[in-house]
Amino acid sequence: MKTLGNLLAFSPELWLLAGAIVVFLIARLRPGGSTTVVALVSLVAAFLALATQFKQTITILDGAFLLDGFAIVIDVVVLAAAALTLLASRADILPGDGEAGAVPGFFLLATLGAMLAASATEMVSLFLALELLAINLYVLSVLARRGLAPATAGLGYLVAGAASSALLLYGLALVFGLTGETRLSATTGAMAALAPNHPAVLLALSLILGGFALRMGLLPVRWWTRGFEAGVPLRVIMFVQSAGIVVAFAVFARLAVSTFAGSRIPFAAVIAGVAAVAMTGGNLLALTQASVRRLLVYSTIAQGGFALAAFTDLKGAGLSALVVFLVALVLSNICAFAAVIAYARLVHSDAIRDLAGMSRSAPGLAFALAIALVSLIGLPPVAGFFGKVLVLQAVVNGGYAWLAVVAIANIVFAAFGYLRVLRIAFVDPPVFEVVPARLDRGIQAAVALASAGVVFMGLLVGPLYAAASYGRAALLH
Amino acid sequence: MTLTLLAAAPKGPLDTWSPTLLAQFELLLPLIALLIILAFTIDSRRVSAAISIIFTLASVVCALLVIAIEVAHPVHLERPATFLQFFTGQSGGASEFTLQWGVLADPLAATVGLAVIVVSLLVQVYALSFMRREDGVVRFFCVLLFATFAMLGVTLSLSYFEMLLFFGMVTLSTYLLIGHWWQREEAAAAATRAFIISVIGDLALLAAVAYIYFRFNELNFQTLAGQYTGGRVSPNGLFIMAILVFIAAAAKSAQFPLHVWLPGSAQAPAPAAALIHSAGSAVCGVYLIARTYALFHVSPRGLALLAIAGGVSAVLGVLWALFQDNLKRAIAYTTMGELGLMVLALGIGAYGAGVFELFTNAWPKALLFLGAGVIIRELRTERLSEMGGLWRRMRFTGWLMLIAVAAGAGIPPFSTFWSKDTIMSKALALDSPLAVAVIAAVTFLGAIALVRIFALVFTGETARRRRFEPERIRDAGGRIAFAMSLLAIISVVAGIRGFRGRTDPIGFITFPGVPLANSHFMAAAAVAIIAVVGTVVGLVLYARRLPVPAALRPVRRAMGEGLFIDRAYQLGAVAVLLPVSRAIGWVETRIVDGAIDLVTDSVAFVGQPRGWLAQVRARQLLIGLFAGVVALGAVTIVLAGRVIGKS
Amino acid sequence: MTLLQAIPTTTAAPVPLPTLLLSALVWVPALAALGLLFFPSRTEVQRQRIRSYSIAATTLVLAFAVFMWYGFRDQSGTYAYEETRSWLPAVGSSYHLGADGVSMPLLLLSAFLFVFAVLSSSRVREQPKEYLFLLLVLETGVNGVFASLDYLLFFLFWQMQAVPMFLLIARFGGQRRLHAAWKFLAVDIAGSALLLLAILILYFKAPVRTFDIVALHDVVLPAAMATLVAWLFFVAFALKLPVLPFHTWFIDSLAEAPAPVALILGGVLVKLGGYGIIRVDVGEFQVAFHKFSGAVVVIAVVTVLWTAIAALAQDDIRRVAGYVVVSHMGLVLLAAASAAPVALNGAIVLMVADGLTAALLVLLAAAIVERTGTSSIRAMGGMAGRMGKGAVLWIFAALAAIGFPGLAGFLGQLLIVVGAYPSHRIATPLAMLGMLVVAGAMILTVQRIFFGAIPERHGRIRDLGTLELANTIGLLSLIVLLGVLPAILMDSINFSVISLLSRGAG
Amino acid sequence: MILIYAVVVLMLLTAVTSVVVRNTLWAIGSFASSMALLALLYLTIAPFLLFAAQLLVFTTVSSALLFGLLRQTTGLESSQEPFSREWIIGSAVAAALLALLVVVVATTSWPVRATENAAAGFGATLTNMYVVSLAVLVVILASAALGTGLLLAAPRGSMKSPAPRPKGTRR
Amino acid sequence: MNAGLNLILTASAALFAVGAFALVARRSAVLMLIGTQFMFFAGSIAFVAFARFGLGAAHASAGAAVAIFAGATAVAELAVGLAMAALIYREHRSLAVDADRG
Repeated sequence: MKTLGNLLAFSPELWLLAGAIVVFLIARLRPGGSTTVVALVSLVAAFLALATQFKQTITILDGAFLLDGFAIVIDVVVLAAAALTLLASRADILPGDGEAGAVPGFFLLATLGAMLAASATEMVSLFLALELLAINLYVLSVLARRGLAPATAGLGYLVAGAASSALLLYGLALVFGLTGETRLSATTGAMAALAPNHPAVLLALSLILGGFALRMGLLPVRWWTRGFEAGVPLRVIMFVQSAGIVVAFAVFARLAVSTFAGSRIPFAAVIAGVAAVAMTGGNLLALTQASVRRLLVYSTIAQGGFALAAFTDLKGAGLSALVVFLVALVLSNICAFAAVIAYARLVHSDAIRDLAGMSRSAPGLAFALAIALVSLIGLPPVAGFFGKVLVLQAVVNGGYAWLAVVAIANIVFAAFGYLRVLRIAFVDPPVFEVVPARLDRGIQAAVALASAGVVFMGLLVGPLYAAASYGRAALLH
Repeated sequence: MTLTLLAAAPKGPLDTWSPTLLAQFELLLPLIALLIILAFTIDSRRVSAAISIIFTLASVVCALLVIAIEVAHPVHLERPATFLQFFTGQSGGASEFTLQWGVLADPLAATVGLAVIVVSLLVQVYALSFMRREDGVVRFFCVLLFATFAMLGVTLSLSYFEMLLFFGMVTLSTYLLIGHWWQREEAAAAATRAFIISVIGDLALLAAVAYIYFRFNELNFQTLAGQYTGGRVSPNGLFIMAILVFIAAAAKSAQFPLHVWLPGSAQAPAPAAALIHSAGSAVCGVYLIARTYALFHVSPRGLALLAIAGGVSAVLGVLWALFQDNLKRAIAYTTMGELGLMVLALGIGAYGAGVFELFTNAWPKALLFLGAGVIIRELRTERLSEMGGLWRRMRFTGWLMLIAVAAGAGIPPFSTFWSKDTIMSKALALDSPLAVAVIAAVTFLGAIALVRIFALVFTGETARRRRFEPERIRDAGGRIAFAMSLLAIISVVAGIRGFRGRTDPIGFITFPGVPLANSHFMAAAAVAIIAVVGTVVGLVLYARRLPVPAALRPVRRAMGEGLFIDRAYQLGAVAVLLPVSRAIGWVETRIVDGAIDLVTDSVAFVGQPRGWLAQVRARQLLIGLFAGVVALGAVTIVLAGRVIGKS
Repeated sequence: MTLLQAIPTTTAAPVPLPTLLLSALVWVPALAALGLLFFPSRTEVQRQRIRSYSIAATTLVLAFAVFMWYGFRDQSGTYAYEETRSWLPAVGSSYHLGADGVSMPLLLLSAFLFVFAVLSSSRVREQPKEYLFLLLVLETGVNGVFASLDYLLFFLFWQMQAVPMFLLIARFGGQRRLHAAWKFLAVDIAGSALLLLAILILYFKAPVRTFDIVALHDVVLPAAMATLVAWLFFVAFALKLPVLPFHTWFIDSLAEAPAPVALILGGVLVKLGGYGIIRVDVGEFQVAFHKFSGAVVVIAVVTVLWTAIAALAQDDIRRVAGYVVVSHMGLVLLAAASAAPVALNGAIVLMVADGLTAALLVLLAAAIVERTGTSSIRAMGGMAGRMGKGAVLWIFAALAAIGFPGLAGFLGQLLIVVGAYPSHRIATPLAMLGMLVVAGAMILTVQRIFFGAIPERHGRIRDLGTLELANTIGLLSLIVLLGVLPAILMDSINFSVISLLSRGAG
Repeated sequence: MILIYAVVVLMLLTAVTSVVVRNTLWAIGSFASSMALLALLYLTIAPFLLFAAQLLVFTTVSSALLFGLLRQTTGLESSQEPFSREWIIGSAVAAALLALLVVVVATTSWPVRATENAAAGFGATLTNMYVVSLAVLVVILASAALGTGLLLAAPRGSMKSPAPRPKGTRR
Repeated sequence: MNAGLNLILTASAALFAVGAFALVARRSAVLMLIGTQFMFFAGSIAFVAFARFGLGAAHASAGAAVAIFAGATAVAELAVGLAMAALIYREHRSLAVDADRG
């Protein structure tokens, strides 16, 4: 009970919880109430509450949670992603969706889970926080859009997610068995004592990687990639592809730093192998897609491979690189998805070939999509470039030059595929007689903010890197 | 270097009237006229012609002053200016890279410059009324001024670099002059050919510049003249330099085998042709050799090269001239003969004589072309076989042409007699029978060729053709007559050297180490006899138009075609270069592009949408997930056991 | 950052030059492009406003460039207008700009050519906004490459020109524009990958973790590694140069791109390759580069001869121009291979001259093609009767391309030949053969296009319009100025070349 | 010890039955029984509270949920006949997983420490260290319940996915 | 080496595999969800076993806690999943995951 006072450190989460409750109440009592606004307000409140805790390190409940710099950085990213998602979400609501007033509430709960996961330093709390995030995502993916397809997709997502959680749980169990500790920070010593080729440790690593694969976006999940109005709504995908991925990597980073990096197993080598496979396979998958949404979802596999590659230099600058890369990835993904949502609003399709003439009918969106794709490729001068450069630096520092070469080859390879999309969007004659529809102001704001972030991150990369290395220092302390 | 020269310059009026200053004026005045015409875009032919003639006249005055001063004090003065100078901070070798230009004044430059500017002036006067009915008169005068400027630049240039600069300009001016009537395919083709040949020469000169600079770090003629003998370069190196310079000269002044542009130059309007052949690009090659004579002088093989090439060109030129049916082409081939003779003279060491030949030959050649212009304009044909009987109708022109022929053939006391005489005397002094024979043959055949032209044009009857009445032929008059008669007078007096002394051109233009060719009576007599005999033979042969015996027909045709050398070049270009070029194009489009396209297309192919990938279902996904975990675990465990277990 | 301060980059210039000018030179176009986004472009008036706006922007850049040029009297051969800001201290990359005699003329060239490009862009009717936006972004990329003294920054700007160029070609090009654009992109991306690889290898093999060119210069890599890096750099730049057999992308792009874009492509973009080779391979890896300069010379000579001969039978007027440009760049490569000061001076002069010449050729070719409706030389002839001014200008352009005395190219070729001969006795004459063939090809185009009888179908062809005349004559006057008074350029080039060489050797 | 053996074997047997039988009803039944056996296993090796929770909460709730679904969906035979392609693949994967896990888990000599009965502190732990986790658990369950409710509250018939006529018309 | 520990761990591994089999081989949503349950509980069994016999004895309660929490979340997921299954069943009478051929 002694550390209960620290529970105030959870004030941001509490704000989110309160916001969620309010949202649910409004949705129940006054249907049609603008719950999105409430959600946004609570997000802002959470951010302010978080801002009061900058530069602190608070240990809660003797080590169940640790609100350190890393957690704060990740929390900020998650909050931003959630806010942008909510901004963009209204444009994604179709007439047939009925009134889904409760949806923002689930978004808030998912964000809550994400933030908790970012600061969880103990197996149980970590697992639970991830589950909170996951369950709300399951609900969202079905609830946000009526229809058979979302339901089947959601069920598939749930089954796969449950399997992943089980894998994670079993892996954690093995770690627990080897160290007898559930606090991650406490496992380090015991792990370091184990043999470098201890099968159980390697198995645990494999299981945990398998458990995180889905959440890191390393799996070609189909139920996010179905036809435009049939599948899981884009805003959910957007959230999963931004906040969800960031959190997954953050949690894995905590685990890796305290558990595996400390041990003597060839952790970096395993990660490097997985990263190489992921980035190559992801690009191969992404290049062969016919719809932008699939392109983006599958390209995230490759991006996840890059992010994993940053783990090869865990003790070095890898984590800072990881954070910068993730921020760039989140911005780019959100920018791209928002642009796709907005454009789909106009032409009711997200097939790549239907982007033709985009630069004429919606130049702004085309520009946003262009810079997002360029950033996803990793070309200068936009955000993705810096993330990739830092990751490459980390990789080579970690002594995996071959991985760097693979990465560069992948960048080159990806460039062709993505510029194909750009060519269609900018060069090809239009397919649609696009009736210029007024776009929702929220999505306009989302697109503008995200694209501005992508463009100007080059300027902000210095401070961002400072923040990232602050988080890294906090994590490694 | 230049400082010492200037210090050596005699004091007195020269300080104020420095010949180099005048030479600068002489050089720049035509350019200024050109710029005025261009700047104010004057399109009135009269105004532009007036401007150009006035400025050229002023330039003539300068030239006369220069030569006067030089006659008074034959010194070598330079007025250099730095075109470009930077410092190449390499230790050793050149620590500074300097490109100089400027003007110099010495007897050689003064003499040739005078010839150039005067011929240019007269040609302009002639053209003013000759081109009256043409269009593009302003363009023509601009080009004439440009050509004059370029030619003067060549004569007054003091370093290889500047020579290269002005050689390029001469190339361009020749191109523009020949291509004046650009609507005619053959004129355009001839211009292109002349340009390409000249560019060959220019590039040879560029190579020479590179090589000489590499060896001597110096490009100034005068400075180099002292360094060739310094032993810094092996005889082979000197010979290479000589070859390069000679190629440059040959391309310009139509030495075999680079002569093919010369007959084409007959496509130019008559005044332009006159300028080109008498004081234009045709002679600047010879001038180059004369200017860089020190180089040849130290390399005997170089001199031999000159002699041989000159002799061959001379003989071929006059032979071709004999069988040429086109009036202007015939004259052009005689020019080739004369040019060969000059080179031969320089080759056998008759330095002053060669330059003197250049000087004396200029006038009759110009006169011949101008007359040919009048004749062709009146007869509206260039074919000698269609001419004849003009003596009655164009008496004045006939007389002038007669003078020109006599002067060109070397009949005493006309101009070229004296130069040929000195060349011959040098040959006799060397007593090399071959040289003597070649000179004699060239003089003889040249005389026959010139007389042939005269006879075919003026004697006999005028052939009647459709739409052409001989009655309407008018004799030359007005400015044309004026210019031509002036040229005739000069052709008469240009070579007079009855008195020895400073004004003797041979003694005037000397080269250190080359003894004066003291002409003895025998040479004079031989040349005179040969020339007269040639003239008579020519008259006898051609005045009565003997039909060529059938046996000689192929010979005639071959000679008329210039031994098909021109054809051979064209064939080479068309049959070798173009196919190669097409082959290259094929390789690029098929193979190189094919390869690149293969890459891009394959990437694009990989990038094509694949339906089945979208069909990954939950079950497959889970299978993949579990299988992946199993595989990862197994592989890592096994590998770790292998690798780390060992160590 | 501290590292960068530790390195003495600026040996104090005689006059403290105003910094931030270079940043302005680089970023003004991009800012202008962003501003462009807020212009409406519905009516023709608005489009005209957009055009004049971009003209103003580029002219401003040109004013900066000229001002810097006059201020540029630093003859110590070090970088002037240098500015260093902390950018990515973590990776040791800083925002480090600087101009020396090697880059300054090229900056000037690009500033001039972009003005001409925008001026001559009035032909682009549809979507001028997008078009000009891309063009301005392109200028930022190009100037940035010339100005950046930090490898990462260099790569960043190097990339910034790829995508706009791709879109410009693919969007506004001719018939086979997609093919050309893809080819451009393929080669460009391959080159960029090699460039990035080289930079990273250099970065990680160096004991100091910095991307700064000046700082990395003092680093001595193991010989093999240095050679590898130099090779990678060379190939990356040579692809852009372009050299055989990778020049076809350039030929196609030049033939397919709209005139102003082709102007930039042939005038500035390929010069990036030459600049990179001189700046990095010669300047930074001279010793390693010298190891394989033999191969480079072979490549250069083959390029010169091959492209020159290819130009002979080429029927597409724009392709002829392209081949001539490539041939000149081969000469530049030859000069770079013989790291002689005279030759390098010549290389830079030739690059500037060739930029202007290529621009002139491209503009005139575009004018001719636009009028005759065909780009096939065979279909032309006798055009001099219809467009006399065009004929005169084309003749001058051809002469400039030939390297005619009194025009810009002459001095460049002269210096290259004179400077390269001592180290390459056989290659240089061969290259001169190439020059000869180029001369033949150019003069043949003059004859084929303009001379001869006037065909009837060209009856209603107009001569060059005022705008075209203004552009071409402006370019021509620059060419003549450079040819007659090369000193204005050479003075400051040379010192930088010397210091470059001495640094490279040391 | 024997007891443990028996319980384990029985649990596995019932589990296997539950996943292989064709009749869903039987499957659920055997699932419930395996849950109960799991509770027994806990009873032998874990604090009592866990046994209780397992037996009372999890088993019953999950079975209840399953039965509820079954009631809604009028329990049906799965059309899937045994030893189909899916079965073979599945068993292969499962076997591989099993092999890996068993090999590793069974061959590893897990570190052991002298054990003392720590069951006393169990409740304290739950309320001290895991208080936040408890809260989170509550939130999880709440949101799951809420989600389930909202999902099932979806009006019937409106399931047809809405496809508004595209504004754009293909050229 | 502790016989009981390894026995129970082996059992949990087997349970895990059984669940995996259900997930991979069965098409019915109900059975797949049952499979996920098995996998979850396999994990918690392992936790409990470690807490009982292994090093975890120091935090014996932790193992149990994990078991409880994991079970609870498993049930929660089960609930949501069943709701989805019911939703799908309403649409077309099948409990198959990926029933649609989209």
